[in-house]
Amino acid sequence: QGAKTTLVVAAPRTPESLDQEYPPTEAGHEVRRNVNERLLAYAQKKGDDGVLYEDFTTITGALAESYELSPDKTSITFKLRKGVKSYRGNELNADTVMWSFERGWNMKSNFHWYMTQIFKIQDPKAAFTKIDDYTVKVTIPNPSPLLDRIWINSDLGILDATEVKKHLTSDDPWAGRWLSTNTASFGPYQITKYAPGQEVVYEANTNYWRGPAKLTKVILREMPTSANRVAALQAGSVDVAEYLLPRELALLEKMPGVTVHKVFGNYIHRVELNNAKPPFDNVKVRQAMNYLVPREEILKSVYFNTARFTKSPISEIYPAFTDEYFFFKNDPAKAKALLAEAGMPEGFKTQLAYRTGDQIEEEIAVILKSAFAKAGVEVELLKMPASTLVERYTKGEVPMYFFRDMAIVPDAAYVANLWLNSASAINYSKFKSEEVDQKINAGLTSTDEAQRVADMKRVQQLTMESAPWVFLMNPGYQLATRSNVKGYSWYTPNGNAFYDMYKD
Amino acid sequence: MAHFLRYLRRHPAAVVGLALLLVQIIAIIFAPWLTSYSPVEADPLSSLQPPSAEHWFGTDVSGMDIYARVIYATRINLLISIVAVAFAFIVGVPIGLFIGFYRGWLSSLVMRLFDFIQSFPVFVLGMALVSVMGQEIWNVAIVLAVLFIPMFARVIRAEVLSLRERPFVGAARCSGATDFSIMFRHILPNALTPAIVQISISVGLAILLTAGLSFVGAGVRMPTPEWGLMVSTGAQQMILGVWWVALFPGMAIVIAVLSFALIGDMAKDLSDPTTRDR
Amino acid sequence: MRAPGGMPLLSVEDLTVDFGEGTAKVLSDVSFELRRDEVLGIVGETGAGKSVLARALIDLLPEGGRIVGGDLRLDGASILDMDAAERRQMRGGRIALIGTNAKALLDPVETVGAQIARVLRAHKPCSRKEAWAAAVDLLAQVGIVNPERRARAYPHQLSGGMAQRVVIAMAMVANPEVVLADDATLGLDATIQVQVLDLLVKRCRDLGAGVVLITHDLGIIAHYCDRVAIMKDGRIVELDEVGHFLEAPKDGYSRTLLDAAKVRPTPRTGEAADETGEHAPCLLEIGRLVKTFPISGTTEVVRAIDDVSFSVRKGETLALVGESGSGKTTVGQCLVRLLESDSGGIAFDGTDITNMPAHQFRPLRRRIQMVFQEPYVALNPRWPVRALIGEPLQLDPALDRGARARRARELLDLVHLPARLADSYPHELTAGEQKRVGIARALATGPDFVVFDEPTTALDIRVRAQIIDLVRDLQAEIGMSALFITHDLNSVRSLAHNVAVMRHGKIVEYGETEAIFARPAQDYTRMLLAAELPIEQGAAQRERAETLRLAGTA
Amino acid sequence: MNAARAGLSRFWNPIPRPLRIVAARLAMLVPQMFGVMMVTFLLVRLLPGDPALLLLGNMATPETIAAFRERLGLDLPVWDQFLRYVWNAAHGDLGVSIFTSNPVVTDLMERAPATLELIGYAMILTILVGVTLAVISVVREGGAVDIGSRVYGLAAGAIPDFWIGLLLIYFFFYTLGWAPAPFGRIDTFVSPPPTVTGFYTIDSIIAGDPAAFFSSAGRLVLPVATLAIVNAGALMKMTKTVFSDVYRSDFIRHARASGLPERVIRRAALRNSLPPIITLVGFLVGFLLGAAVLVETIFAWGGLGQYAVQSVVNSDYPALQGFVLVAAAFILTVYTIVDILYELADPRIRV
Ligand SMILES: Nc1ncnc2c1ncn2[C@@H]1O[C@H](COP(=O)(O)OP(=O)(O)OP(=O)(O)O)[C@@H](O)[C@H]1O
Ligand SMILES: Nc1ncnc2c1ncn2[C@@H]1O[C@H](COP(=O)(O)OP(=O)(O)OP(=O)(O)O)[C@@H](O)[C@H]1O
Ligand SMILES: [Mg+2]
Ligand SMILES: [Mg+2]
Repeated sequence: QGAKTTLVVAAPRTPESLDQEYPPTEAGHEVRRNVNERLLAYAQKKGDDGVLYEDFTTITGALAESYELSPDKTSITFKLRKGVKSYRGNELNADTVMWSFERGWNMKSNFHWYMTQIFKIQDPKAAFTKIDDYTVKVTIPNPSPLLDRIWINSDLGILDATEVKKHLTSDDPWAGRWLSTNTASFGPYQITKYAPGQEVVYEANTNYWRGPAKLTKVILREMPTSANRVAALQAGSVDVAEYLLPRELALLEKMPGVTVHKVFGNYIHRVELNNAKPPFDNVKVRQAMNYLVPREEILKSVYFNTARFTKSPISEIYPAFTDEYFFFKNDPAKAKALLAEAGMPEGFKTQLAYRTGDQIEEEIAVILKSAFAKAGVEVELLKMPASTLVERYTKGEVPMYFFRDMAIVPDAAYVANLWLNSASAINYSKFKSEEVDQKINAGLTSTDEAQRVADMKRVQQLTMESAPWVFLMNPGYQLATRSNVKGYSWYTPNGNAFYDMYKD
Repeated sequence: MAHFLRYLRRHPAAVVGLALLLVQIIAIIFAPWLTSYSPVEADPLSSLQPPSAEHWFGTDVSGMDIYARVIYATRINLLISIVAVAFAFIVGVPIGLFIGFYRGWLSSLVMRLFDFIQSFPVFVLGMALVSVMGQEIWNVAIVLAVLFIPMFARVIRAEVLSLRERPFVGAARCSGATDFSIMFRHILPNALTPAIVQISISVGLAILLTAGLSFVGAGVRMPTPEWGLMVSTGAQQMILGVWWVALFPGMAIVIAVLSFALIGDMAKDLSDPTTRDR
Repeated sequence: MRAPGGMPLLSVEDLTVDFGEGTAKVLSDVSFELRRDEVLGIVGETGAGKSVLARALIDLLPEGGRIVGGDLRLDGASILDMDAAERRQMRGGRIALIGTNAKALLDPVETVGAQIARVLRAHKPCSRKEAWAAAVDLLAQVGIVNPERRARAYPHQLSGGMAQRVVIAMAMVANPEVVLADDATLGLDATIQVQVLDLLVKRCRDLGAGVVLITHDLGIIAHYCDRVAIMKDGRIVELDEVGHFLEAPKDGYSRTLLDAAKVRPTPRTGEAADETGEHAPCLLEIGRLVKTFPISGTTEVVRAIDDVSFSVRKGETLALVGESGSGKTTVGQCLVRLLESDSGGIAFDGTDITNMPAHQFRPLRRRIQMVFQEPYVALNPRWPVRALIGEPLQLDPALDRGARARRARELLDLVHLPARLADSYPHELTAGEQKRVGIARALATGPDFVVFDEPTTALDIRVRAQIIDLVRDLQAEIGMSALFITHDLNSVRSLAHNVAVMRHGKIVEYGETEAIFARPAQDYTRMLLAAELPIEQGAAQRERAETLRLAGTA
Repeated sequence: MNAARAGLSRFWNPIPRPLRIVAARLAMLVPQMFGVMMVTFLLVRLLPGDPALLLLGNMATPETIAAFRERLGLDLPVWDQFLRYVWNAAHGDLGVSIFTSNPVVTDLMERAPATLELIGYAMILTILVGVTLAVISVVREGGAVDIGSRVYGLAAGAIPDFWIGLLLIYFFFYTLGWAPAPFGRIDTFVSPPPTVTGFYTIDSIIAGDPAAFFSSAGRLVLPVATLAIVNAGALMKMTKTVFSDVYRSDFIRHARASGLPERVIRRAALRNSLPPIITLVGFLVGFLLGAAVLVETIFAWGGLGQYAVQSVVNSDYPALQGFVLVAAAFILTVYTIVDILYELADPRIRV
């Protein structure tokens, strides 16, 4: 019964919340991608590997049929598509969009962050205007090269305002509570069952503007242990297994009936160092650490060649990326020399923290511990719950910690701004370089593309030289499916877009 | 000594227990001589190798030699368990003795407190406590000790409650024994048998709990050689057919706990003059 | 009623039992016959094999025990040839066993009525209801008042005597042909013991069943049995009619046994008169002592000692007698301050010790000591004899370690214990030896006053006599005062100057030993005295023996 | 004082014994629960890790963090937080899980049946195996079962449940392929039966859905076996001690001497061993709940145990607090029931 139109997915965890204003997580991004339709999208192109990718050079309309940027890039006008209906049959119009903006602004979370931090909007009244029933305009104080791209982000979906408004209460004027466990938007799917920690059921939106999805039902089961997901896929109990370990993927690849899709995406996995405190305030020490990493071995034994060395702080698939400044080899002698220059020929004691339950980090940590020991750097491994880890590195209390992140906007300045700008809240490594800051700030407002690219190359060069992190791997994104599952596609937030998939 | 030898001749199980304990003691003392591998040295290129002449028990995901880790882990596991139990014994026994011997509001209060502690699922409480205090070896030991103190106190108290009504206590008092002497010289030796049995049960339980805590990631940290942690790293592989990573440390746990169970039985019999010649 | 003579009801031929290859024979070549309507007594010291014999008869030897020779015939048919089902039917159905300590023989979580009914239904096909009715009926017959209600009681709600009746009812319910009573009345009060035995023997006689009465008490033999078998070391050394045995035991061992039981030494009043005359100073004075115990779960209390006053002079021995539960032990324990009395006063040698703080009283303990009722439980099982005896010596600060060791050796000598026992633990001693250790402990500090709490109960006839001799000798040697608590009126006569009779916590009669024995003033005292079975055949029994002989069946 | 007691007992004593037992026990439950709440509260509050930071993650500004903390009540003094907690808990509100955004009560209720089904069957199997082995090995002392069970008894107490679970998975899933893949309570392609009891096996029978029944029963086999293998040994050993004491006691010997059939004797002996066995079984339930934490993790069971582990990993205060509280309440309830049964089973106990 409908086995061909039903997809069962084994996921490490169910989304924490269905609200797009909830802090971004991988599971959350997947929901947003499948449920919340946005105004704009990238055009799609098929890669050599048969995977559908986003074409970062071409932005097309989604809910907005078309859009118009002012030449100085200070305003964008969306022409909404007519006749677009939500899962519940409510039609899209300018009011819907305006209410979504209003909610986003007032929730003071993700939407608010983009608008204030990237666009520097101060006054929402002036920024968001309804031109007519199908036209909406956003005006920003300064020019921004990202003015169009941002609207592709999965946290900026347009909500089915008519439906959401039914669930407003006086103490919850923006339906924060209702939307954390329910969905209402114009995307290809709607979540009809949300049992956190157990399962999530997606059902196709028959009114979807691109036509209803081929998979009419997607069941996402939580299976925290990756080996269980492997076993389930192997046994044919699920069609798709997300976030498997490279070792398991290597095993599955050899198995009949299973296909492993591999993408070199935007993840960067590194060990961040606290650049503000000794010993890592010394660039020589930081470089020494980078010389001690046995990258080849980690690539082989942990990543099974599914990853690539991190050769730049910018994701390798993003425009302006360059690997020409990467010069670190596994060279303990050089590392020792650097440590000696830094006045620590005997090495030192330090700590490396990783998240509870993260198998890869634990494996790398064990390898690094041995590797660092070669230059007398004695590392104590600290495993801690994610919350503790975040708290401690936010306060600068851990000297070294694993950090795996991706920036979903494919723009080097945006990425660099997040991680390397000394003003950024998530520059947890406290890296500070006047020149880098200045180049990033210029890149965020300049509209001269060539200059931006040149600036970003310089930023990459400076970063590699000052080694604020221990550069490890770009792990890519992989998905294992039964072989009859086709149509795999990849988007910057990773996760899966079920709309593109089908079964034969 | 004569009792002991005679006892061993009649109870082969006790001999097995002692032999297993001896194996562990050898592992503790001679670990560096028993293997040339380091228990914490990762060798990423030889990860997950099946048992072979080179790696007797195979290697784990980080390429560490499982045999070396199993041997070295004896130190950690036994250390944690014995320290925890010793602490619990030293604290719990006098508490049990006092709350059994003197009955008053303080005794009732202490008992209620123990009731509380014991009405939590031991494992979950342990998990929570270790998370609170941080994953240090000593913290694991302290948490276990805290969990075990009520057990010892209770066992002793139950014995004391019945012993203090026994006529020999009255007889001792008539012979001029003081409260202290009655408690420690008359009652304690008689109450000790169950506490001694409890020691071995507790050491076993401590090994199991430490392993369980590490298994769910609430025990000692990587790459400390600890059996539960090792089983935990092997757990993932087991489903995929890699059996050796979890098998050997698990067997080590079984051997350790078993030896203490057997020795506990022996201690029980030997500590009681009415049974030691049986 | 009586079956015609000829084939014996039960015959035992050369029965030999041991506990596994190479172990000593516990029974060797035991032979006897039991006729219908006959009561056969078996006596012998502890470990003689009496219980093993009884268990062999119902084919229930303790684990490891096995019959290695001889035969058992019930009505001519060999028990050993029966199959399992027949044996089960035979047990309880044809041969019933009544054991010691009835309370322990009853299932604690089942009503007694149901337990009796259960036995009946195991042997006779009948409905649950009929069985219950039969059980209630039988309870009435064994003299239980209000049987319907009692049938619904659980064993713990019954007194020892009542429990014993229930066990008798259980034994009788299937109308067995042979009843084996193994020390069935041990531990019961003398008064109750007589009632129970009367009842048992009467029931059996009514039914014409044969009875084997195993006991330590020659009084019981004399009073109830037709014939008696004397056992020693697994053999029957003598088997004779009771009358003949009492007059002239043939075997040497039988004779010592009978002599020991008959010990009735001359009263002591005369010889001790000079020291204990009216003018001798009072050592201990008890005035209006009261001690209550709360009954748990209720607001009521037991008045274990209810306004008791008496005094003991220097050198005097006062016997405290009375039925079980009358408060004797409680009095003793109040004197040595193991129990705090509720009101009243205790003065020792002129000092009031009633409310003296424990640390002040402690030095006085050298002078007041107690010998405990149960020897084994009053000795710390983890201590060797040497340490046990040495413990009270620590009360004497003048003694150093060496002196204490010397004194401990002397004490062993004093109570006639071999020196090699010094390193033994209590469980390695016999009951008599344990008693001696207890006495040695009490005497260690050379006390002025000793409470002896039932020093002779639960002992063999011979051992009992030895202990009484020991106490007597010691008193003569050391000349202390004593409170002698006992059930055993025999020993009272041989030890005490004065007697106090206790009942329900009160002293109902007090006076010189001879006077009380000769002219008891109270009914209660008379009853106590009557319950003691003298070791001579009662008139009725003698008559019966005569008739039997005339009938030619003996 | 005495008068009060007398007055009390006038009302107390005429109440039928079973009711008295139940009432006395239930009255004790209230202060115990209060104590338990205090301990859970303090314990969990001491956990390190700031959930606000973790949750708001990369994009949080100090103001949003503050607002978030306020919403969770994390900024109040501890004492206030506790009073709020007790008040809310008394009204069935254990807070909202930070990670599932669901009320903790809802989360727990959803997961409880999974765990209860698991430990329920495990308990039944444990009792059956443990008591049967104990009885047989006492009745046929020295027989094959006796010797086998002695070895088992020693080994069982020494085997870590998580390890045995893994071995079972290796043999029955990986090597032999007999068992279903070790995750969840029911095959992903089989839809769970409509909830009546929450026990899939029972619900599927009620719904008349054989596919669901066999799927859920099949998945129960390994985890239940794991728990039973580990725990039956302990129960067996203790039952054996109790039962053999009773079986060799005087009244059983007397029953045999009275010619009662062995069947009746065994039943009487078992009935007499019942009070201590009941206590043991009660302890075992508590123990199983702890063991379930490990076994559920291995079998991805999706019950309370897994929820607990994840709440520790995620510093999910309300969830962890809720779990520990519910677990303690559950165990207290079990102990209470055990005490009641114990007192009912043994007429000697006065109440
Ligand atoms: N289960 C057993 N195993 C080995 N020996 C036993 C066992 N039961 C009894 N005996 C031995 O059999 C002998 C006779 O014991 P039995 O109990 O028949 O004595 P008794 O005459 O009944 O003594 P008492 O008067 O104390 O009841 C004793 O020496 C005892 O050691
Ligand atoms: N600790 C106690 N708690 C409650 N009641 C007690 C306690 N000790 C004794 N009694 C009660 O006090 C009464 C007297 O007991 P005591 O032991 O003094 O009798 P006894 O004359 O020594 O009896 P026996 O001859 O059986 O030794 C009994 O009714 C007994 O039940
Ligand atoms: Mg006997
Ligand atoms: Mg007494």
